[in-house]
Amino acid sequence: MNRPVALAAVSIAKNYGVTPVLRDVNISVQQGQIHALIGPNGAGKTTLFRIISGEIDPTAGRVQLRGDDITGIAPRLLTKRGVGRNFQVPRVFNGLTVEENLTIALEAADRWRNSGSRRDGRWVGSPRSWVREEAHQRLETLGIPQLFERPVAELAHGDRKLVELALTLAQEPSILLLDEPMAGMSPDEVLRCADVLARLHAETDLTVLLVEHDMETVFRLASQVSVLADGVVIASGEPDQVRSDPAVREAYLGKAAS
Amino acid sequence: MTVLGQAGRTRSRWEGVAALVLVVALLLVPFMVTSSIMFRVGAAVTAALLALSLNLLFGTTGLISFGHAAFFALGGYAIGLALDAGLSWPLALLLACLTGPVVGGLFSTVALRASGIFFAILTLGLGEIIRIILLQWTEVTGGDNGLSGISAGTWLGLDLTDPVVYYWVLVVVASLGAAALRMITYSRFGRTLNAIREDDVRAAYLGVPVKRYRAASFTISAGFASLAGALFAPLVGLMVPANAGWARSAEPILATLLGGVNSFFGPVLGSGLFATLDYLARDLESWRIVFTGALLLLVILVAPGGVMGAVRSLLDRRRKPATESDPGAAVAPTGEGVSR
Amino acid sequence: MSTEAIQGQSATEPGSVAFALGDLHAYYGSSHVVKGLNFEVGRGHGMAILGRNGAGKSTTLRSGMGLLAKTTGTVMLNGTDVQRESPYKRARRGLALVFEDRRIFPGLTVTQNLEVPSQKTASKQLALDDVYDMFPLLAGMRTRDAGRLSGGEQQMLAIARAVRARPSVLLLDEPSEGLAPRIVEDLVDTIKDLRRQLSLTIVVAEHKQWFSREVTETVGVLASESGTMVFQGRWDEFDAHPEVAERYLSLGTNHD
Amino acid sequence: MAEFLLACINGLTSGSIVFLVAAGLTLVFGIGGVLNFAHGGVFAIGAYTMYTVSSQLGASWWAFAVSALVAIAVAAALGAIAEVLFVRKFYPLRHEYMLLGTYALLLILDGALQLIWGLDPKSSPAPRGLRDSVDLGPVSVTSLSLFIIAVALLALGGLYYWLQRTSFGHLAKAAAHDRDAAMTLGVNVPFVLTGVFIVGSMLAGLAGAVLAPAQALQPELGNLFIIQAFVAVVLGGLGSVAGAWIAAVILGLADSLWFTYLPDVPQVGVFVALIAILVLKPTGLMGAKA
Amino acid sequence: GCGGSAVSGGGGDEAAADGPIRIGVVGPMSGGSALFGAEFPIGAELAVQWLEENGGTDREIELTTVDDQSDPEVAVAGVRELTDQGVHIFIGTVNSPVALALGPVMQQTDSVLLTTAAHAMEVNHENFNEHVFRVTDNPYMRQRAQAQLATEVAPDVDSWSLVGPDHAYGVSTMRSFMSGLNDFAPDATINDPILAPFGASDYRNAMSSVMSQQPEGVFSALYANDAVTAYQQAQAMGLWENTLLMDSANEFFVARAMKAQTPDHWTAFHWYHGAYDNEMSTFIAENYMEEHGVEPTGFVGEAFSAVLAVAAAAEAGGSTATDDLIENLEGLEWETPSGERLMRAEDHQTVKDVNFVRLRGCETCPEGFEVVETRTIDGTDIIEPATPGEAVDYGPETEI
Ligand SMILES: Nc1ncnc2c1ncn2[C@@H]1O[C@H](COP(=O)(O)OP(=O)(O)OP(=O)(O)O)[C@@H](O)[C@H]1O
Ligand SMILES: Nc1ncnc2c1ncn2[C@@H]1O[C@H](COP(=O)(O)OP(=O)(O)OP(=O)(O)O)[C@@H](O)[C@H]1O
Ligand SMILES: [Mg+2]
Ligand SMILES: [Mg+2]
Repeated sequence: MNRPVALAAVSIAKNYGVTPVLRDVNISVQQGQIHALIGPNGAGKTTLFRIISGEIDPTAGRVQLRGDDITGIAPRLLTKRGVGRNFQVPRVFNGLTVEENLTIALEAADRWRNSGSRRDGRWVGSPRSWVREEAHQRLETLGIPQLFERPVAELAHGDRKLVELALTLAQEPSILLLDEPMAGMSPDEVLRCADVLARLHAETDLTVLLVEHDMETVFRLASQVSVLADGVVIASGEPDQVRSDPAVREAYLGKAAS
Repeated sequence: MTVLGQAGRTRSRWEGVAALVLVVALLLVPFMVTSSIMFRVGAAVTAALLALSLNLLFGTTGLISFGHAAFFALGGYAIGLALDAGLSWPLALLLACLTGPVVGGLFSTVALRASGIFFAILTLGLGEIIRIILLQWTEVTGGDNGLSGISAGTWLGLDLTDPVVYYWVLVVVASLGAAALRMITYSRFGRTLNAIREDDVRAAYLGVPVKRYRAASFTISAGFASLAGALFAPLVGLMVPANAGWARSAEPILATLLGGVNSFFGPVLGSGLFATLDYLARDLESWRIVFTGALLLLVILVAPGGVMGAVRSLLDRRRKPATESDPGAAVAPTGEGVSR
Repeated sequence: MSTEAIQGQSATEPGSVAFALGDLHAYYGSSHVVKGLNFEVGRGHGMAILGRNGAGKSTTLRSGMGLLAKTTGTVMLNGTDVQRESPYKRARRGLALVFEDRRIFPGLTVTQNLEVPSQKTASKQLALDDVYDMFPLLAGMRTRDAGRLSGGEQQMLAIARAVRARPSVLLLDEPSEGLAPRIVEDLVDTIKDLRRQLSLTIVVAEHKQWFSREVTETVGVLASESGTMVFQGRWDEFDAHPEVAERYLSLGTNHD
Repeated sequence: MAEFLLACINGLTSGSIVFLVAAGLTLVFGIGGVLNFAHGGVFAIGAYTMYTVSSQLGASWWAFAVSALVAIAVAAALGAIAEVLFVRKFYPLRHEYMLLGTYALLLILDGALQLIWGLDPKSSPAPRGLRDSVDLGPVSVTSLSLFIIAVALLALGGLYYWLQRTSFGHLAKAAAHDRDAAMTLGVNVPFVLTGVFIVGSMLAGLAGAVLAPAQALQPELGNLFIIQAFVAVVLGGLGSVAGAWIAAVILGLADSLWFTYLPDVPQVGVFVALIAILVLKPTGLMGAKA
Repeated sequence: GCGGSAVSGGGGDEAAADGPIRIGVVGPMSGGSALFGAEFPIGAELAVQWLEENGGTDREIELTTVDDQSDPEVAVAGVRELTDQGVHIFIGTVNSPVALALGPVMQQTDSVLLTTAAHAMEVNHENFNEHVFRVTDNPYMRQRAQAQLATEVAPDVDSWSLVGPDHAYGVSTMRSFMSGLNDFAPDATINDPILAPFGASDYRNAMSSVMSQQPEGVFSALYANDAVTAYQQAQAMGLWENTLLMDSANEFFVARAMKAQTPDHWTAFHWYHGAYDNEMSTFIAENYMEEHGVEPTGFVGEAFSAVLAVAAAAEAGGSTATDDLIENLEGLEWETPSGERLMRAEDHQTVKDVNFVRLRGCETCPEGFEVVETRTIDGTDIIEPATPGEAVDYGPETEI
């Protein structure tokens, strides 16, 4: 199966000051693929992730979205092109409730979701009822409907991560960039999240670039795995192939691989 | 660590009722009190409108402006000059209300390059520049003597030079302004501003054009500030450069904090309290500021989330059962066994 | 208590309790989260706290450290009730906490972060070099601004910072979060070493059960429904009661 | 040339004075996170104390030194009282409430100042050596200016050393940035923050003492400087002492040069410089991202 | 409403002919300007006492003080509070904006204001208002008099530097002095006026600029704290060592601050008791010194004179109804501590003497400074023509 490339990082290099963090990194994610990016701490995964999502500029190299150059693109334009992302440390609208968080995301998305046809967002007054219903339903999918009216600042760590995921998914992105989405979730939640991703992937042909240290999840979800170590890609391929690569075991996996 | 006043602002029904009662009470003021009190109330209403306009930035968008009085002053000077040039009151008012958005729009292109305290300092600088221009462009502004003799004249048979008539007009226009601000705050636009306040990066990754929204909020806020100034000028009859100074810019911030940032009417309450404090302390001479300072301290220590915050937590406490809020109270065992 | 929590046999000998919570209640404002918690951990022992998201694991650890404004009950640290003491005093008595969200100090370098732990602690601090030996990755970035570290590096720094003061009781909140599998394995070894060398007592809230099993002997299960511990005992006892995990951790419910 | 030099020295002098006020603020605001309006009040009381004591003691150098010490001590005491009784209670509140709280303290301090010293302007005697001018090539500069510049540099150096080279500086940053995390590491956060506040107040006292002979003392003295100092702290980049000095000097020079070369234009030099700095460096001269 | 109504009546009611004469004393009683403002109630009370002791009026005079906090808004509120209570005569005001803001209020409430210190030339020119009188000198007459004084006391000074705050008051004051120099010392060189920032903390640049002009005489329109700071900073530069300083308005305020450091200078007084040997002057000075331990400033004299003007006008017309009062104040000639004054009917500007005092620091004097010399210049010949409603004409070559 060889599908078109949805997202590609081409010859990316990044220096902080004089220290190189990424050196000539090439990664391409095919349409509909769940592509995992793994590697030791400090390998440069988040750095690459931030470059792809336009948060920081690379020292050299380009980022391409379906063939278009999107290097350093403004966040909101990236979002409009159907790319959604989370943050390694979850970023949610802390002072607001879960419902308000989702309302904002849904109303923001309302403007271009569903191939540009405007849904009926209401400009004045409280949000329309579909917003509330959809928000509720989305939380239900993630298994946290009971948090609907809670202020997010008061949520437990794992729940905040789920809320952030809900925000990102509210955009109905076609490409999803996820940096350690499962970290800090209970095994139960990890499973549920993985299920949600797997289902979305199956139903909507979602493309995912996933940075994750939880190998169980990685190997269960991903169809392609790239390993970054010390700023270079040391291995890339099917999960089983990567898992058995001695270099990867040495640099990253340790005993967990067996 | 306690984080106070973090809950999102939701519209509550009593707010609308309270607002209506307040407006009616304000309209009845001339029948109940002397003209000097009426004058003070009128001035407090403009201060409240200024604070409300600032709170669209401060409370809703999360930007503190230390130069907001500049727009207030611009509105005041503009209406003064326009009336002087022979324009009728509504036209002059309209023109004055435009000064805020025009200058504010320009401001925002510069000021929004920074955020947080840096934004605040930029607005301080821009505000001071306006003050200095008002001070030194004597031919137009009257310099330090101020622009004097501002009077709204008559319009459609309405004698706006009559203090009572003008007061009514002022209350009506300010209330409409406040209503418009409230509508904006609780609109989709306002919700988006809330998101920007909480986390601008997150908002941008949800597709929100953050800069544009911030600029819009700044411009709108400046517009209402100049409306407040335009209502104020004919009330006092004089605008002075000090009206644009940083000390004046601090007033709506302090009033908002006193009343409560997280409530739409916090700024109104705060402005009212400040006006009352000023009135009570008017004859205390040097003790005045000590008195004001001590009372403010008291409020902060007693009601750390602003007066509105205190009111709200009082209401909350009444709603919740006592055992829930009192850690000392005996706790009913709610635990469930493993096996049922 | 009317709960019928399953009580495993105590893994500690009386008299050598290093850390114990007695009828602990913790609140956020008016919401009552932990409702009468009791457990004790013997000197040099390890205990794991399990529970779903939001069960109150972090709350328990934070209130043990004294970080919640409203807590009642007793917190015994090496035989002294420290419930009324402020967190820094507890720290000086040998209690340490690794936050789940790391809370390193950006704006200070890695070394400066490691120098924050108070000199006034009960025991003599570890030398900086010893700490760097434990976390070799950090040794390479001593002068880097801690805010610029990668997620995993920050996590290591947070742990390193906590052990620097050579605590007698270490509370770990999701210590493996964000660490690469190999580093997690190293961390297991490090913790084991520390326990052996310093006869360190640990309480760890960790979603990776295998990790907890490696570094602790006993386990407690928190249930958010009751706000109490619904199970306490050794790991083998835990394994003997699969219904506990079934009901309170709901492991496997959605699985395949 | 002489005109230019003179303008520069005058700018440097006024920048140095602003820095002296700002030094305490960088500590308390830039590092401690307390937006402390009351700083201006403490500074003013320091200056008035200097006036009172030095007019009793006369115009000798030792009298100057003793009065300065008294001013600093009074400022320290005020800072300690304010922190322990009030400011401490503001920490857990929303950040902005510091504004209201310290503003209330400022009102009380200003009021106290007016009630104690009255409203008429005062002028504090300078020691004999500081009353004349020194010839520096083409220009003659007052020795008072040179003294002020020197004290500012000393304060800069001292503070820089204290913050960068001693652990207290790091503890202060840590405690202010994350109280809870610092506490769990055994840092006596309340003590450290009180210490920071007291040292900040002592710097305000020092500024008052040095400024007193150069300036009419008036009830609004604090207000006259606090905003400029505050601006310097922010422009310098929060928490950067060197940044605050550079910013203060740039503002001083901007004002001075604008006045000298653009006398017929409204005097907005300071603000133009302020805007230029922030437009070019939106997080301040030396600041890390806030 | 029945109690109080927001609509206030004018001053033409029953109480106008008998009962007490009620006067509101408006001025800054707090903040920096209270230095001047707080002198008003003292002067006014002394006037009441004087009238009682000397049978000046058969009606009682009641005084109420209003603290305007130097803020027009506060002033309007405070004054309206008194008009609500039936007070329709006001004296005082230091800050020009306050005086200008009160003009329309006086009209609206049918009241009268006698300003005792507001300097703005607008008061009797552009903003002329029937209900406002100025009982004191204005910058035009005062500074022209000062120019005349300069030619008298220092005829050989023939190059001048002018420094003043960069705003309307500073400019009008400097232009008046220039106008005076043009008339009295036509050959003197007048350097480019230096506009100093106003309310600033630093005058080194302004004073350096003055020094670089190497003048023989300096005219300064700086006032209060600004003047103290500027003179102090200039002193360190050595500016005062051989230049003549003409200070426009600071009376004792600079000298009291600078004490032994006070530069030798001439300053203008609204009224200086030492310049007059009359009963009123002595009465004020003695009472004031007894109470306060220092010499009174001119502001005391002006408030005193204002109350006397009200009393005299009330006496003349037999009523304090606003219309009568205005009518009787216009053209009023009345006796004051500084001799007889005339209230010009056309523009409500008083014609009076201007007092000048030469002060200098003195180590051994109890107050740290001494009064060296006193001069008085008759205002009649130097005052501007009355042109109510129009701007004052400073004459040629006075542009700034
Ligand atoms: N602004 C910066 N300045 C200097 N070094 C930096 C900066 N940001 C990141 N680094 C360094 O770059 C390296 C890569 O960081 P990155 O966050 O990309 O790692 P990562 O692969 O995501 O690691 P982890 O799995 O721990 O999150 C790290 O060593 C980090 O310390
Ligand atoms: N600051 C807070 N204010 C109010 N409620 C809070 C706050 N922090 C946590 N809570 C609530 O307390 C409960 C317990 O939270 P806690 O963080 O202890 O859970 P946890 O077991 O550590 O979860 P996780 O595994 O996700 O970290 C949750 O319901 C949470 O919503
Ligand atoms: Mg990372
Ligand atoms: Mg937790």
